[in-house]
Amino acid sequence: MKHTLQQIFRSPKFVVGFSIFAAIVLIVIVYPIFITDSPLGIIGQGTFFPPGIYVSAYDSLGSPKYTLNLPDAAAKRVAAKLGDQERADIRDWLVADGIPESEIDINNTEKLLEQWAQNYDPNKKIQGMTFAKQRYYQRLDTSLKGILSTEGAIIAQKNAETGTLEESNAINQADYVNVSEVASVRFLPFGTDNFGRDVLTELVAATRTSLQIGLVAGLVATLIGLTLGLLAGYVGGMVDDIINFVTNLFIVIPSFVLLILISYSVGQEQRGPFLVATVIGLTAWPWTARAVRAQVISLRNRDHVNLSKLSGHSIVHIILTDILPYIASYVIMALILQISSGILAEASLSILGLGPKTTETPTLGLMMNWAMIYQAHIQGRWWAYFPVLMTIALITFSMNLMNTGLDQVFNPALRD
Amino acid sequence: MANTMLEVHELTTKYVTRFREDVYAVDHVSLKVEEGRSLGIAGESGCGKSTLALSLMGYYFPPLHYMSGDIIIDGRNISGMNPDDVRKSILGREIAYIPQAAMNALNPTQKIIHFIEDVIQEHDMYVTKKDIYDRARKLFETVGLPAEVLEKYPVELSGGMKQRTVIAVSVLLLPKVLIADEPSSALDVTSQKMVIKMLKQLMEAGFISSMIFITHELPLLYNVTDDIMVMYAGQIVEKAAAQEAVFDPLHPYSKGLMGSIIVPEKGLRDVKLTAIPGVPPNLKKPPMGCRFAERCKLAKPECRVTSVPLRDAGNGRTYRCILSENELREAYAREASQNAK
Amino acid sequence: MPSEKQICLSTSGLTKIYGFGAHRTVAVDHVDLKLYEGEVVSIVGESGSGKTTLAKMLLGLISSSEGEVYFQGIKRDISSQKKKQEYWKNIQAIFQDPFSSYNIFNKIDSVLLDCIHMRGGRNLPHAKKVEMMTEACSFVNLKFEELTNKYPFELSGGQMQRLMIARIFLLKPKILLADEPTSMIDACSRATILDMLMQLRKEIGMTVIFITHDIGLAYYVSDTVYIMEHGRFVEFGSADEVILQPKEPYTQRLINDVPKIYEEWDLSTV
Amino acid sequence: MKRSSLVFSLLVVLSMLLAACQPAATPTQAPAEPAATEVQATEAPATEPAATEAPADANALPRNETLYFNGQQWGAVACWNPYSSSCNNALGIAQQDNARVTMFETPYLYNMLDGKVYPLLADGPYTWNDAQTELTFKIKAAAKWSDGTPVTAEDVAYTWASHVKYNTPTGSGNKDYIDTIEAVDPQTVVIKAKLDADGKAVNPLIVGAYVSTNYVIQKAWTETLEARAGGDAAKFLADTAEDVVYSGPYHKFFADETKVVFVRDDNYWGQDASMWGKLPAPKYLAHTIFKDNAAGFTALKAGEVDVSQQFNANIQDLWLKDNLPISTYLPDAPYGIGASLPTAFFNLKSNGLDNVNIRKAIAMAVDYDTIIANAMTNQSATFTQVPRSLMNPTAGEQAMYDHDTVKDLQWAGKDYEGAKALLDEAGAKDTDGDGWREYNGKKLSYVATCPNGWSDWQAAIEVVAAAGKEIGIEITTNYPEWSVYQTVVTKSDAPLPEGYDIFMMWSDGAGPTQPWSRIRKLMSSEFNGMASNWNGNWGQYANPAADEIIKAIPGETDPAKLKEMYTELVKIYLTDVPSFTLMYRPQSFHAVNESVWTNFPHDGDGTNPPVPPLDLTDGWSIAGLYNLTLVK
Amino acid sequence: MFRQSRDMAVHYLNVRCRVKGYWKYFLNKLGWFLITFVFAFLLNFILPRLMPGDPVAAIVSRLAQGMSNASGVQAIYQQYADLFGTNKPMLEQFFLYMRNVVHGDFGLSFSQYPRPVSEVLKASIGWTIALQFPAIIVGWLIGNTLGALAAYLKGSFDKILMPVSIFISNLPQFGMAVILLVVFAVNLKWFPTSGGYGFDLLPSFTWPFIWSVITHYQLPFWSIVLIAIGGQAIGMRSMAIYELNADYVKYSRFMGIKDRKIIGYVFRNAMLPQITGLALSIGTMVGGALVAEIIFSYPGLGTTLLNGVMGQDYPLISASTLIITVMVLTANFLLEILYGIIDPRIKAAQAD
Repeated sequence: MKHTLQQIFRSPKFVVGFSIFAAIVLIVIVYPIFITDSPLGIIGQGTFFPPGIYVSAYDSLGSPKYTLNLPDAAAKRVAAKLGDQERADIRDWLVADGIPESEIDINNTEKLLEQWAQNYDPNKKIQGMTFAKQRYYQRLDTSLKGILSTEGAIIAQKNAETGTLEESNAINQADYVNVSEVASVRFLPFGTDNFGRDVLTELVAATRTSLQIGLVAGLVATLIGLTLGLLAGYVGGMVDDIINFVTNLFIVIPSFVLLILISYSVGQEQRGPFLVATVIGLTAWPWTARAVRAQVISLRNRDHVNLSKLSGHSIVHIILTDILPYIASYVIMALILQISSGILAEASLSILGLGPKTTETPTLGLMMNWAMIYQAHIQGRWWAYFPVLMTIALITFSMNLMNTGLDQVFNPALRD
Repeated sequence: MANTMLEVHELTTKYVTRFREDVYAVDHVSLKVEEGRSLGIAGESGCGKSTLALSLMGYYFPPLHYMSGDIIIDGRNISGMNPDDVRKSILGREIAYIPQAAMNALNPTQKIIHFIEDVIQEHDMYVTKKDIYDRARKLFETVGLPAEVLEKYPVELSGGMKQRTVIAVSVLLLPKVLIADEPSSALDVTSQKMVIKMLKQLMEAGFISSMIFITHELPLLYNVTDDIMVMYAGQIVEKAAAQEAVFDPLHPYSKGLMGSIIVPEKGLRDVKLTAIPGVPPNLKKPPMGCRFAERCKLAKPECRVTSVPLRDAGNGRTYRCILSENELREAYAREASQNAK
Repeated sequence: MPSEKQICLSTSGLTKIYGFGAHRTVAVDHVDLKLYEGEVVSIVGESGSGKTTLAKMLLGLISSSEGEVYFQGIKRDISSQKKKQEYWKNIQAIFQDPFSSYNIFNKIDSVLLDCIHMRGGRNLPHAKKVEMMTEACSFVNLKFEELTNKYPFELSGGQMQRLMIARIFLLKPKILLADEPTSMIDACSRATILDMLMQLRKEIGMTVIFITHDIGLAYYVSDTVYIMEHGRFVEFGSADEVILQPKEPYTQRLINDVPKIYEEWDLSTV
Repeated sequence: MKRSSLVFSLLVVLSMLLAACQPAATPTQAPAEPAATEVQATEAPATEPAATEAPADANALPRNETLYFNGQQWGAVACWNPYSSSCNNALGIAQQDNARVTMFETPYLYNMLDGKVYPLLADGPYTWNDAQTELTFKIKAAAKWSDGTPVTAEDVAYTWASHVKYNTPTGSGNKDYIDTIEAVDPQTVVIKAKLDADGKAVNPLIVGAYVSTNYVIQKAWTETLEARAGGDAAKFLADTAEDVVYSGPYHKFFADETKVVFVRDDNYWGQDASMWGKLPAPKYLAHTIFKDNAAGFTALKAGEVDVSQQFNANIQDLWLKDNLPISTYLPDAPYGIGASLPTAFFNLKSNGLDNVNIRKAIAMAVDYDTIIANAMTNQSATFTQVPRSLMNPTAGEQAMYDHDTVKDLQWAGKDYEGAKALLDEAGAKDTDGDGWREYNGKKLSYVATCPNGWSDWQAAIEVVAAAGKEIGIEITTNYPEWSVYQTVVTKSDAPLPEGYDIFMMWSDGAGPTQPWSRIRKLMSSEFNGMASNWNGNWGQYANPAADEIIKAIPGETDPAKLKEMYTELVKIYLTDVPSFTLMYRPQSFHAVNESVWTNFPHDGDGTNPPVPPLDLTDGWSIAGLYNLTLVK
Repeated sequence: MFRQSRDMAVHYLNVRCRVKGYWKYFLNKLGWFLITFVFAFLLNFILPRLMPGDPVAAIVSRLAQGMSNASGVQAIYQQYADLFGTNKPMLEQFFLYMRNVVHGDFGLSFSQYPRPVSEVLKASIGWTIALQFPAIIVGWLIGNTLGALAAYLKGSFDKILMPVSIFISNLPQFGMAVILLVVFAVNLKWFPTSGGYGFDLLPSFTWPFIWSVITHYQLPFWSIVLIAIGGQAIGMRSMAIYELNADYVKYSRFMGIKDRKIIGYVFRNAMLPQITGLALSIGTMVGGALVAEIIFSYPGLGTTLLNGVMGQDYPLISASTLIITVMVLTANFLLEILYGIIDPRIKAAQAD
């Protein structure tokens, strides 16, 4: 046993796979200890906040202010709103308005803005200009207001009694706050999703659920497959013929079709993660059954089994001690494959909206499904779906890698 | 004196296990086979017989590695040659090989004739398919194989037939040396006999100039080859003419080996079979002295520390023991008389 | 001479058919066999002759399609696990491949312990068990202390097969079925195994059935030889009779085709 | 040597891969090339010269002659039969409040922006007799069928007769209100309303709506169809009607699993000065069949869609981030005109939900701003902008009730303290200290539900559930499949089962009978007891006072009186809280891409009457098709 | 052992012709094919009908929106329940179904009423076949080539390429589709994002249209291919390593045959069992490919089936799952037949 383990851990493939998998499991276990937020808690009003550090704007008003005279601050401020594109657009509008192009210098910010302020009329219709463009200029006009101002901003609060605004604070352009001194800061490494939930927290919880689903699906499939495979292989005869027939039948009929039909038949309200896992397991057993059966048949006539019989051991004893240990490595490999394909199956089902119901915990597939429904992939909100995809891929990849490693250890023909 | 077809000088090869351990399975082996003669190699499993057979081909691929020594075929030293040249000009043409379990030696999805085409075209690119077919049919008819076999797939042939086909294919290019590694051990006795008969015919008809035959079945070896070489733990321990090797072995190991022969012949039931206790040494760490010393009844303390060279006993006979011929014979006689009591 | 002895094991019309329809094969075809107590019998056949199937039927490891097995003149009943266990106290086996005869996951002593337990020694004190095992091991020239806590793959083939004999030593069955016990063993160790078997037989008065393809071996060890071809016995009789003066053409061919060393091996007769 | 040859073969494989990618690396430029081969007119009506039908390239739709839609047609067209409502022919057939008039036409067009109807096939406004029992209108003399024959009053009458005869949805839906439709002369139609015991029309409002919601179908063709069906109603409705005669400006050009294309009828009668005076701008109307919103959204982004009627999350990104020439009706959130009120219904028989205070507490605690921001990505007015009532956010409806009267009853949401106070008042307190309140000794625990896959609703329901937690009421969510959900919810002849304590359904949008019809469906008890209730009031609320007002409104013509009645209904609704609106939803989503076409309707576009943002196909919005111009 | 039960199946069918070799193999496979078909047929009928909810109500819901009168809705409900026969006993429905299917009539679609199911399927099946089978075959070919190369070249090729292809094939199918979509269609704009052909084209046999079909084909195609590669490569690598250790390789080498030629033998021999592997995994692959179709809005059975499921369209679900199953079974059958023809071992195994 120890020897085998040593051998296994000498296989680089297994070690890499195991490390990835262990890291994922570790994160899943450790993360909730530190971040105790509910994974389904809606914290954002709005969808898909990009990843980053969120500093409470309100709290930052009250935080100690530091004056930093950074030379390029003003330039940056202007550049953020008045880039090359905007300058060219302004020129276009001005030209369309009848100002000779020669009089426009798009690099002279002050002059350009002055010309703009003087000439721009939001209600003026320019021939051939689309409505979208008109609105663009209106927005541009608004955003450019006060862009060159050197004054600070005044914060006023409403007097509850008189209803008048009273200055409570003023901010200069050179005022800065230190993020660590702002009372409320939240780091969202993967931003938020369409529900305004913290993607990372959700992802960790989803990974856990998906791993559980995979585990249950894998165990169900392996248990059924193992039982049937053992029965078919060891008992043989008619039992074998029947089991084998059913196994082959289920191998040929596309399991995904079955999965869709069964999942739908079950109905969403019944579809807890556990049930979905069981259904996946119920459609995935034939491969294991087949592998086990083949192994058992080759073992059944081995002399050590015969000898065990001659030593008066019962069938149960023989299966447990003379058959199972021999196929254990295959069964473990099959289990690993079943777990990873269970995770994939859940994800695929969820994409179709046939996955587990959302109410209590997220799953990787559901996260993916929601991101797709809210078009995260098309709108470039990579943080809502890409980490999910990568997690799925890493889990299945690590498991397959472990499996390949194991295969090389247990299957001498594959040793290089 | 006849031409020397194969001469091997101090050949040492090793194979590397999965755990990167070196196993010296052929350790400074020298041998010589003359034209028209056959040499048998005997020994227990794990003694290096098969590795020797592979090593003699002069073409190495992992896990087998060439270490030192020379292989000279008909005067041509092939051990320094570029492997690709060996493959092109030596393999199949100068030296041919019949593998252990020849049943599986043919590509299952290829018709025999197509394999023959591949083999011949590898050495002669310009020969036409028709010529190849004619040549193969002629050969097959000569060795008593039906020509239909050529158009068949290996799976359609019986085990004995397959084996004989492999032999026929191996001698297609009239090799100077044929190395047969247990070619008949997986066959029933009748097929085995046919295979042996065929090999003998091939030798007689000159299809092959010389042969090395490897088996653990001593009675078979006795009937097939002119000389017998006994291998133990990667080394040659004795070489003698077949008659002498079987009935008058010198080396204690050979003696034990020959004493364990069982044949269904009169008198067998009265013979007491000899047994050699113990197991061969681990070749990853071979003992420094005589490799047989651990199991030898006649071993002396110095056997375990000094390596023993091969000794010449005349008539081309050699053995590897510190005891002289006479000492050995005496010891055997003593033992026999003890048993008789 | 054998007729004076008691019949130990016999069969009538024992048959085994595998498969059905187009795949129907008759492995053993109405075999009648009589074994006398204390006798050494060889069943000789080439591969595919049905000898191993016959052996398994005799052992009760597979059921027969037709025919009966009689043990000590009484029809054998192995319908339940318990009855099987009873039967197996009387008949035991040594198999061809020592490497596959062991459960590689169990330590070696478990094989011997099983035997003690089977002979009703489950409740013996540990020391007693060790003593019995040590005795069995020393019978086959093995040191029990060196074997404890070892796994089968740490032994050589010869050692493993010897341990199998030690097992028989502990079990002391009436009949031992040895299915090619030496074919995977090197020639030098073969003698040891055979010697031990014969000695054991003498000691506990077993009947020994050798299943072998090696006609020489059969001749060497047995009193009676059965020649088997295509599931049937083609010839049987005392070893000298069958081997030295075979009557049936099949037997003659078989003996003729085996390489000899004392007589000439006639290559022309193929 | 051998190694290099293997490396070579690897390179071959790789280059194969690359080669396979390469051809596609150049984008499709196919349509630009005028590769005129064979003319493949799928359908060329016999009466018209085929030449006008053939596009320059039979295989391609010239981009600058085609207007592309998305979001209406989901799946292949099943038939062209205007009597059937299951043709899945979204671009062609939709008899609804804002009837789709691309292929078939209604006598009048409803304009949701000003609430008025404008004549289409009809000539001038319709008139009621004094008793409000007979509605009369004339058919335009210029109105013609596609086969060239004039549209007559007889066609209108026969259409109604067929609807009744074959029990079509239109027939069975209106026969309780319309008695007969008669052709007085070839131009004049009289609709006689069904009368109640008092001799008054049962519902003049619905009778009036008929003329703008239902098509006129040619009598001659209907007779052909009848002959084909042999009087069998099922056959009559299942007929694919490829030969149908229509009066509208467009008809079938091509349809398969991937798209539907309509082509303009250049002989369309509407180019007569008495109607539009010209033909609509696009020669083709095409609707690619997308599998989901994401695909439709991508196409809109890529300029493959001109008019998008689907929910596009975060639509503003298209112009703010991607700088695309895409715009919506309004420049800023909510981007469109809300018309319907997706509503959460209470199961009024659940423990605690029979208490109005608990209902109201839940409704007050819900964070509507989050629903609107997250579920609708701000494409709904907030309840601060448009305070809750029974009216949709259009100006017309908003003016129909007295805002000040109900001001104190309207809540904006997320009012946890107020909700808690109400709960305490109702006697729902946490007595066992588990954090959840009890009422009548039982924990307040509800299931909030909506159909699975209806993503914006699901998102909204999640927020509702979150509100429960804030006020000590356990609310879990559940999303049954639609097939199950609808069976349960529409069964109004029995109490709702467990798991349906708070559930979402739709409400009516904008139309000629609104807001009356919407209010009726939200509050009227007339639907209670129906085994299959597809109308509304699924929470089975009953209030005789409300019922009475609802019944009275259709017959009322005095605007002041009406306002009073509507205000009263709003008051009852906000007091009793039988259900609560979660957001506003537009009648149609309306986003346009101006990369090819421009001059789409938008807020303040100067059209008079204003063209509503209804995809340029529904009701008065079809006028927009005549205003389109190509981008220069 | 797989064969054994197929044999049984054949015997139950009383196919006892005394045929030799290949014919026997063929009949075995055919018998197995037919029996599987019967079971699949049964499952296809039963499973969709176990779904909860009332399909007729769903149709009525579409019709009844905007209807303000109560009795009207009731009447329509009854009308459609009668039409679809959902109120008949299950057994009667089954026999009716069976009779119709024999005549090639799958009934009317519930969700796309009044379209017949056969018409709905006719429109989508071609797309699926044209997409999936070439993709699966190409994936198989590339995967096998890579696997064999990995087995032969070992070293860095094996150590880098294999993990990469394993990683790729461990992406979920939809994940691969999404990534390709985002990278090549949305960002790089090399390929169109959705549909089977250009949004501005109509089907015809002209170059622009065919070209458009080809460009639209690429992403869905490669999303299936890339996923298929990894699994096949792993399988092939194992098979090839196994074959490389076979006796005939050693013998061929010693007969002086070039390594390249030997690799040819090994490829061929390792490839043959992979054909059975392909046959068996087609079922799994098709499932994943259906999801890929959905992501790319590619016309085909994937979306048809999904719409059927969502619309509770029994006839459509039954028919499309039946068609998928039949397609998979047929592909299976054809592959096995092909296998029997090109692998001489089969003939020999059957002849004894």
